[in-house]
Amino acid sequence: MTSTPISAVVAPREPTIFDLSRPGRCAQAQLPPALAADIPAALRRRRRPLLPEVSELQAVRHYTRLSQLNFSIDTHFYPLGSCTMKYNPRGCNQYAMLPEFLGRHPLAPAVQGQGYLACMHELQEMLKEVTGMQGVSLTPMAGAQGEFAGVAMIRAYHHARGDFERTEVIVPEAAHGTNPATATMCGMKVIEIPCNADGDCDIEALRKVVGPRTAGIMLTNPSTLGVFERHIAELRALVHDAGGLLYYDGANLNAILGKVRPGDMGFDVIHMNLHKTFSTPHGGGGPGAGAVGVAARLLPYLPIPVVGREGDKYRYLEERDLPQSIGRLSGFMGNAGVLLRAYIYMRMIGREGMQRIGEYATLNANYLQARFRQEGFELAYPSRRATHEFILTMKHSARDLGVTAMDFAKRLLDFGYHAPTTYFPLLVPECLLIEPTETEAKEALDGFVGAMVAIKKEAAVDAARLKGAPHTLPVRRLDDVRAAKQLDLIWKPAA
Amino acid sequence: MTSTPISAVVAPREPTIFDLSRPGRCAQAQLPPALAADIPAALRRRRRPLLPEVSELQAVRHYTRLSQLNFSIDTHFYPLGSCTMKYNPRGCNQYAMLPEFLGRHPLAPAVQGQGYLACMHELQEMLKEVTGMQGVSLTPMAGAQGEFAGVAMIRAYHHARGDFERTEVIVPEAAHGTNPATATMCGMKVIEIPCNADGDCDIEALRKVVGPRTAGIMLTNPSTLGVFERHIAELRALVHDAGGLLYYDGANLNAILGKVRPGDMGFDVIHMNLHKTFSTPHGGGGPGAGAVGVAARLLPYLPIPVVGREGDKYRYLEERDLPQSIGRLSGFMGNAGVLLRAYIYMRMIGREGMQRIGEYATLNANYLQARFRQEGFELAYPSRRATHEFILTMKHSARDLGVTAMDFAKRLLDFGYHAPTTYFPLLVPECLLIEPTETEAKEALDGFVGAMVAIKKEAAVDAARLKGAPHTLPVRRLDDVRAAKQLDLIWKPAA
Amino acid sequence: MAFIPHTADDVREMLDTIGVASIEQLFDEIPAALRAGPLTGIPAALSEMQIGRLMSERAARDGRPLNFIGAGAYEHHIPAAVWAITTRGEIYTAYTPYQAEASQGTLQTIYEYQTMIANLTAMEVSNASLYDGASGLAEACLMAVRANRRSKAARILMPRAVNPTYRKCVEAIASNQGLIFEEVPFDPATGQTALDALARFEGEDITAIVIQQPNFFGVLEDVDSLTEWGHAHGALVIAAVNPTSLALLKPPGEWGAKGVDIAVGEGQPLGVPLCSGGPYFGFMATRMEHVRQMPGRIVGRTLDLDGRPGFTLTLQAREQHIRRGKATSNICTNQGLLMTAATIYLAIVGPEGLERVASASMVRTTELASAVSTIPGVHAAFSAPHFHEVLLRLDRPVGPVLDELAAQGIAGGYDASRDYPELGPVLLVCATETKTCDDIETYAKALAAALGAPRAT
Amino acid sequence: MAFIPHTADDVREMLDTIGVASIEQLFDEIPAALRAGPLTGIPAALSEMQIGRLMSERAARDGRPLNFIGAGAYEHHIPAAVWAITTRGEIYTAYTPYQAEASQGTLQTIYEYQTMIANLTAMEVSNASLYDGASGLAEACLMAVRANRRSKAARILMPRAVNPTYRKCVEAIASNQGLIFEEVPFDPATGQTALDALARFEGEDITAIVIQQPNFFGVLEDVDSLTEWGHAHGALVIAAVNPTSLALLKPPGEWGAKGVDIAVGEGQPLGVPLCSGGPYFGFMATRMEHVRQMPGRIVGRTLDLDGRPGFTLTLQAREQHIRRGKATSNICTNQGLLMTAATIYLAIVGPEGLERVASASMVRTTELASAVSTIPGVHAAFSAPHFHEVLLRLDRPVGPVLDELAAQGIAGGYDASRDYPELGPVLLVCATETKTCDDIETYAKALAAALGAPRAT
Ligand SMILES: Cc1ncc(COP(=O)(O)O)c(C=O)c1O
Ligand SMILES: Cc1ncc(COP(=O)(O)O)c(C=O)c1O
Repeated sequence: MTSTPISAVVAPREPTIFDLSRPGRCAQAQLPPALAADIPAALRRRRRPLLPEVSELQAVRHYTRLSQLNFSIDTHFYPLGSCTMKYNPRGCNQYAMLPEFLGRHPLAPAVQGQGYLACMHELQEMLKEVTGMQGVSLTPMAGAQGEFAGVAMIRAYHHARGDFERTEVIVPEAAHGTNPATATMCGMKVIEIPCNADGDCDIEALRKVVGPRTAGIMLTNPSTLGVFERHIAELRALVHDAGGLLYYDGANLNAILGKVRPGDMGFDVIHMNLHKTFSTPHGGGGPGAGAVGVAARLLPYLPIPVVGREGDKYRYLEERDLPQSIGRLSGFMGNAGVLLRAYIYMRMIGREGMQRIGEYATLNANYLQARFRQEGFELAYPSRRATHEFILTMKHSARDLGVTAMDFAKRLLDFGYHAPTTYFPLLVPECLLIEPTETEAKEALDGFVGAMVAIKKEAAVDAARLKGAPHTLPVRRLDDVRAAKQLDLIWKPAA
Repeated sequence: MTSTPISAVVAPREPTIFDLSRPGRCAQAQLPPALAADIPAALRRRRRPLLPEVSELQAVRHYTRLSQLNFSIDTHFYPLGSCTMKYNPRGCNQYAMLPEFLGRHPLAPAVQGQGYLACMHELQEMLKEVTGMQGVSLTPMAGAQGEFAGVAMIRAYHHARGDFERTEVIVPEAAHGTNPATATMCGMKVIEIPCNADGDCDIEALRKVVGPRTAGIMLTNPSTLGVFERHIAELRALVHDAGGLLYYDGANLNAILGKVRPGDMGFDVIHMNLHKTFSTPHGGGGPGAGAVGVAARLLPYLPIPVVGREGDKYRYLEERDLPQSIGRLSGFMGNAGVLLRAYIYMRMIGREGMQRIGEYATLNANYLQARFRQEGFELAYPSRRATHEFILTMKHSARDLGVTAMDFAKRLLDFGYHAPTTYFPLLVPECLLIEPTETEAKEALDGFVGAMVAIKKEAAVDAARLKGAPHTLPVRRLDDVRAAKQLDLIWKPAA
Repeated sequence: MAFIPHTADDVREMLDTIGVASIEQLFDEIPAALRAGPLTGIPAALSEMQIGRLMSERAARDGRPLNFIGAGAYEHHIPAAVWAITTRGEIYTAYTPYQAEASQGTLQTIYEYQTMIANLTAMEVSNASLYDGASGLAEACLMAVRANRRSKAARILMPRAVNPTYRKCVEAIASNQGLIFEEVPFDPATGQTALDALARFEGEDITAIVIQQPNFFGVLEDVDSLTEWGHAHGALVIAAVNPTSLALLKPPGEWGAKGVDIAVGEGQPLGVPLCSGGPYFGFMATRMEHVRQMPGRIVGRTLDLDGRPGFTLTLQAREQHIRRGKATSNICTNQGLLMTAATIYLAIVGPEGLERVASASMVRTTELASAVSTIPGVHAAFSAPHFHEVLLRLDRPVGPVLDELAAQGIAGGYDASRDYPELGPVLLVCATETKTCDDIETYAKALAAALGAPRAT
Repeated sequence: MAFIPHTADDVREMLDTIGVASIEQLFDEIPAALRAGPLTGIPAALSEMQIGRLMSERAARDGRPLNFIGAGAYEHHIPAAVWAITTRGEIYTAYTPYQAEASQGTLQTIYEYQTMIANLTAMEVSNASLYDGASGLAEACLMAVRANRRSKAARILMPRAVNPTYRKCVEAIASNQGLIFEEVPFDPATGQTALDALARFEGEDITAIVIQQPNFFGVLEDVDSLTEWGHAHGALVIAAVNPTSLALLKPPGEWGAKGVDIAVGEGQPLGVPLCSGGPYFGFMATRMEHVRQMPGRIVGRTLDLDGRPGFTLTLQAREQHIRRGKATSNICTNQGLLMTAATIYLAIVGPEGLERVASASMVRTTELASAVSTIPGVHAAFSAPHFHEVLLRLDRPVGPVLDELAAQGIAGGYDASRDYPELGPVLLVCATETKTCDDIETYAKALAAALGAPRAT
């Protein structure tokens, strides 16, 4: 008797929605009445767009099945460093999606939005409190746009003082890619400075580049190296003395909530990733929310709208209220629904919770770091405490066995763990940036260490299995080079 | 190099929630304030119940992962005969779950429920229209309870006329198990009659048993053999002439919607499975809703409450309104939320849609039947049209190859199809009862036939593979005998 | 065509394959005389958008009153995660796990549920749900008749303090099989079932006795004595319990010397929305010795062909699809989705959370009782300790008072004088953990106003 | 501890493993001088129940007005399935698909989305979303500067009829890089961008021209002529389009002889709720020749080790995490969830549904315009054909009229005189397929009443 291979009958990968489409099929219950619109012939579309023609069931089944192909917080431990993949409380979603909130038009009069605006105003106040800043604008739609707002405010500040020479932004080499990209978008020149062997900024290098052209410095703290920058006082003095301002990339705020406040430390501006620290959903790539907080001297430049309060009435502060504002960064006021989720989360966490988050995120990271040390893994900064995250380097395994950080990452998927961030920050070779977050239980951390240990053993005896990983996912390792060379970016009907 | 088997690292089956539990862990955001209740010592619980102590993330992740282990309409073709596994429109769920509906207490005064009651009254009216009956009660909570209400009404009817001798209920042998079970629950004696080779009731057999002890007959039409009973007129005459009433098991109403109406055909009472024909969710086993419709002579006996209308006001009709009612079958008025979903579905389908459902359900079943015939499968009733479902028998494959209907069913799972109903009705050997429903596209049907053909081929060359199926699911074939012999019904902590 | 995917081409090909000219021809076996006309009474189809608007308008008509009604259905906070998960397609649109291998999610959830119910009630086994609490009690009575082999009478003692709707429902269902229910009165002072009234059944054949804890008045019964009496007289003991209360109260498995025989109850308080009365679910637990008499589905853990654990329906020989007319019940479709919600609810709140829900509800109701007790003409009807409901005696008919409260957006309680005319005007009120001190104050003010009575403070 | 699972035992074991005595010690690298005090300004924690109640109260304060505002965000019916699926945990709680093999669901969805956007706009490629329509237009302008190698000027023609907020946003973002925007006036009679006003740019270095279709007034532009003018003058053409309108209107890829170079727009109308302005998403499509200048993520189909197809992020060398200061944009997190909703929306409504949404919206707005045209003092401001918005000229200031409508539960339109003082009191109104004839009648009556004008009928 011959045996058909089992893999041949594993449910096939899901076809595209276009493969499921048949001319003339449609989800009738979703059609509004057929009314004839009168459009001048020259402006009329000639051929219907090629959109899927499927039944409602087909659409539901298709996207349900596709969703099952994902790893996510709700299904897997997801220690993606720098991304703070913590539990997204379902209550935040439920209450942000109350019909009144969903149905409110952004330009509806303020009287029809006092409930919503009250939440936004309180959110601004809470963010001021946790950062120690003097003013907050909620409008930036993600971290990168928050950075943009920050650098644009720095620029506006200098310009307002008649200082047009400050065209340089200093960025430590460990910075997230958005920092230099943002500086460029703001028309600034990026000046990189190195970090030292312990992960702190190289103060001597900073001293060399700082000067009258310095608009400011963008500092991520805890840095992307997973350590707390210990020279903030020197750094601040150097930059402020030179007339530059200090930008705080607060994407890693989770680690320091309630422990230090950027405002107290003398920073002039900060952006926060509400989708990280304040646990709004990551949605397969977004949305985010990148609220900015500023010190007093940058208040006039905050992006609009900002929510103002007069007595017990709330309204947007706009052009006439903030004439020096850097302006508008979105069509309305940013990712309102994300802000609602952050607001709900912060209220549920409350004062004490806000303090605990950083503590337990730090505990989890340090515990994992300690466990990895015990198991003989190599830490990028062995002399340092972990913050909310830390870095392993696989450089020895890469050199000795040809098994790279990428191979570990892919093999982890087979064990049911999402991989840490790989090859970031760029300056640590073969690195894995691991951020467990405070919402994971000890057992999940132990399981993860167990998987890494098993993979390390496997690397010694069966490197090929790692290089071929993953083996148990809907696809095996994908050919990225082919993807970039033979671009196939949209579905086309078979010729 | 040794190679670890891949299956060893497939994500393990999900542990139980109790395995995840740790003393003292809890989902704090879900706790109401701690208040000290004053309970007499003798009535106080001594030990806390052993309930899971997990974080909210753990609970969410656990049940999300568990859900992924299921086949369902939203993920798979699910041709489970007699169950009408059609698409459950998401709109029905969304609008039935509006906060006002969810929050309404069942005993709230009618003034605080006019919206809800209006829906229920209209639902009653629509069900009267599709069945041709004179009155409807929505209160039974599933088909079986609808049957109970029906037989109890028949009993009450005879008793009210002083006729206490009618203690027998005639049930064709092809009937669903709930029919005889219901008759017993109503204190009746079950008299079985056979079906003939074409699947119709054996009228001669009926003639022999019908008489002064006959309370009624319970007829499923289309019968569970997947055919339309052709002798309804004779059957009705026989039973009515003998003083018995006719009960219509309307679980298979989907097939005949808009084609025939049980009321027109002379039936005295019908139950409908709203969770089948009217597409409310099956929820992994329920809830259902088993509304009953009655002819004029049974109106006084309808189970309460029924929704009444006076002008533009609605209220429940209760004991004082229907003093002869068989009474109450639930704590309030049955599965209200299910009824809302059925109401929404019926309004979305509308008059024309109501007619189309039966047509396309029948088209799909007959197409599948024709395709199976082409592919050399054996039909249980080859001379008959399929209704919304039909039966294949695997008796030859069982005899010649030792490959049973069960083996086909289990192997289908590997191909990504839920199995048809197996071994029901009991009187067709090695049967598969297949109900595709109208919401499946032709491609799904073709794919299903393709899988069955592939399995049939496999049966000839590799019967062992079928007997070992499924191979690709979270578990392989389960030992039911062991389950019943070594009862393990609740989780216990390791000793 | 709403929810029908067929294109004209599909239909043509399918008809060709079948070998008929039209869909109509597929119905040619139906005798012409039986054919129906068009369904003119059904309104034309609405799009999802239209029905959405209609339902929103209807919902708005119902409003969102501040609710103080209990009487068998209780407003508790439901964590958002419960229904976010319960309505996932894989749960919402699956059916009874007939194909165990393709339903491990549902089956394991049921196994976990069975464990939770067994642990909550301190019983040995649980089924996978019944329709609701009321019909569950009927099933328990029928089961007791089967399980109590020593009794021939099919005679069950039913306290008058048991939820009146439950009593009606049990009657409607079980009387068909000839069961006889004997009413046991309550003590008019305490509201507890009158132990001394049992004397009249001394020496008779009693099949079972029902004990509801708390009883319909929210009053705590002397469950130990009642249980002992039942067992001493050869009766099985059936407990009908509020599951939330079991976080604080002695579980039925520990009543008396050896615990009750069957425990049932309304599962709604465990994560199921009020929703005008359903869908809810009934739970039932029993001792292992009676498991084969239990109605409803049961899941067991077993092994697969590779020796790995998995879950499957078991003891199906009790059920209608196997045993037909001899089954333990006719139940088939049960309340799986609600049971799933309850399982997730219990997992999320845990033992600590359930205890807090129970005690906060109890305390709030006490606060409510004391707030209204200052209103002239309002008195607590009974003296025994309460769980989270209390019966108030008013000095005038309850109906108009409730109407008055309704007009102020308050669902003010249940008019129990309908069921207990002997008590005069009595109002059953309930406050759960969802009620704040302000809510209670609002209620007390509104009640005082409705009674035209200035509150003494 | 809310959302923190650690038991006291866990903490002890973990600290032991680390080798510290307390959690506090883990922060010992932070210089003491920098340490913060307690966060007294943050209120104490609320339970989910409490925040739920608070949010419901706040939502109730906002109410549910009957909405006739458009002005860049449009109320359309969203099929229930869209968000039921979009909020599934596997979608809602995943992140950017860096690990392609563990993110095929997200990646394939993006690939399907890219296809839909490319087909809708009749362009060759699409990215995986930008923040919103306004910032998307800014990105398009920056991209045009990179892509138009022949132009040195970084000078962009921006019609005054383009959404004023878009113009402000583009200015705020792009002016930092020195882009110059030249305003092109509109014809005060038709409301269309004045073609003859372009004459003054004849012979100058123009990098790109922006065309919004329909423009802010809902007016349909002569897109062919504008496109031709742009291309004839060496400018790239940037289209800002309403995606719903593309079901009926000539897509940007077919404007003029060879279509536009970059098409962007606000994706909100495709299944995204209004929600006070976000989260929405911006879409962007372009020609293949410009793909390497496009900002944002892009997904491609490729093969795996076994030669089977799969999806992955591609052309990442454009992005900040690879190219850093030289990236096409700083965008990282985008609007994945909304793009997913839009993909599901488009799959469900399909080409037929989208066409019906568009035409019903157009017809309803025409009906609205004609209903209010009978009110004395109300006139259509422009003569050119409209899509689903129309600018009304009133005989008195708009603000108080809107206040009056708000008091009657109507969100009555957008006061465009704020942005176009030269037009006097003008009100931009919109009716979509969600509005019935009754709604329009309600609006007309309320408007007439607000204007104190009896309607001539
Ligand atoms: C350190 C750091 N800075 C900035 C960002 C950019 O934030 P966003 O992705 O929200 O634009 C990130 C997020 O990935 C980050 O980790
Ligand atoms: C023919 C028939 N009758 C009755 C029933 C019983 O319905 P329910 O499961 O809702 O109790 C069913 C459902 O399985 C059925 O198919």
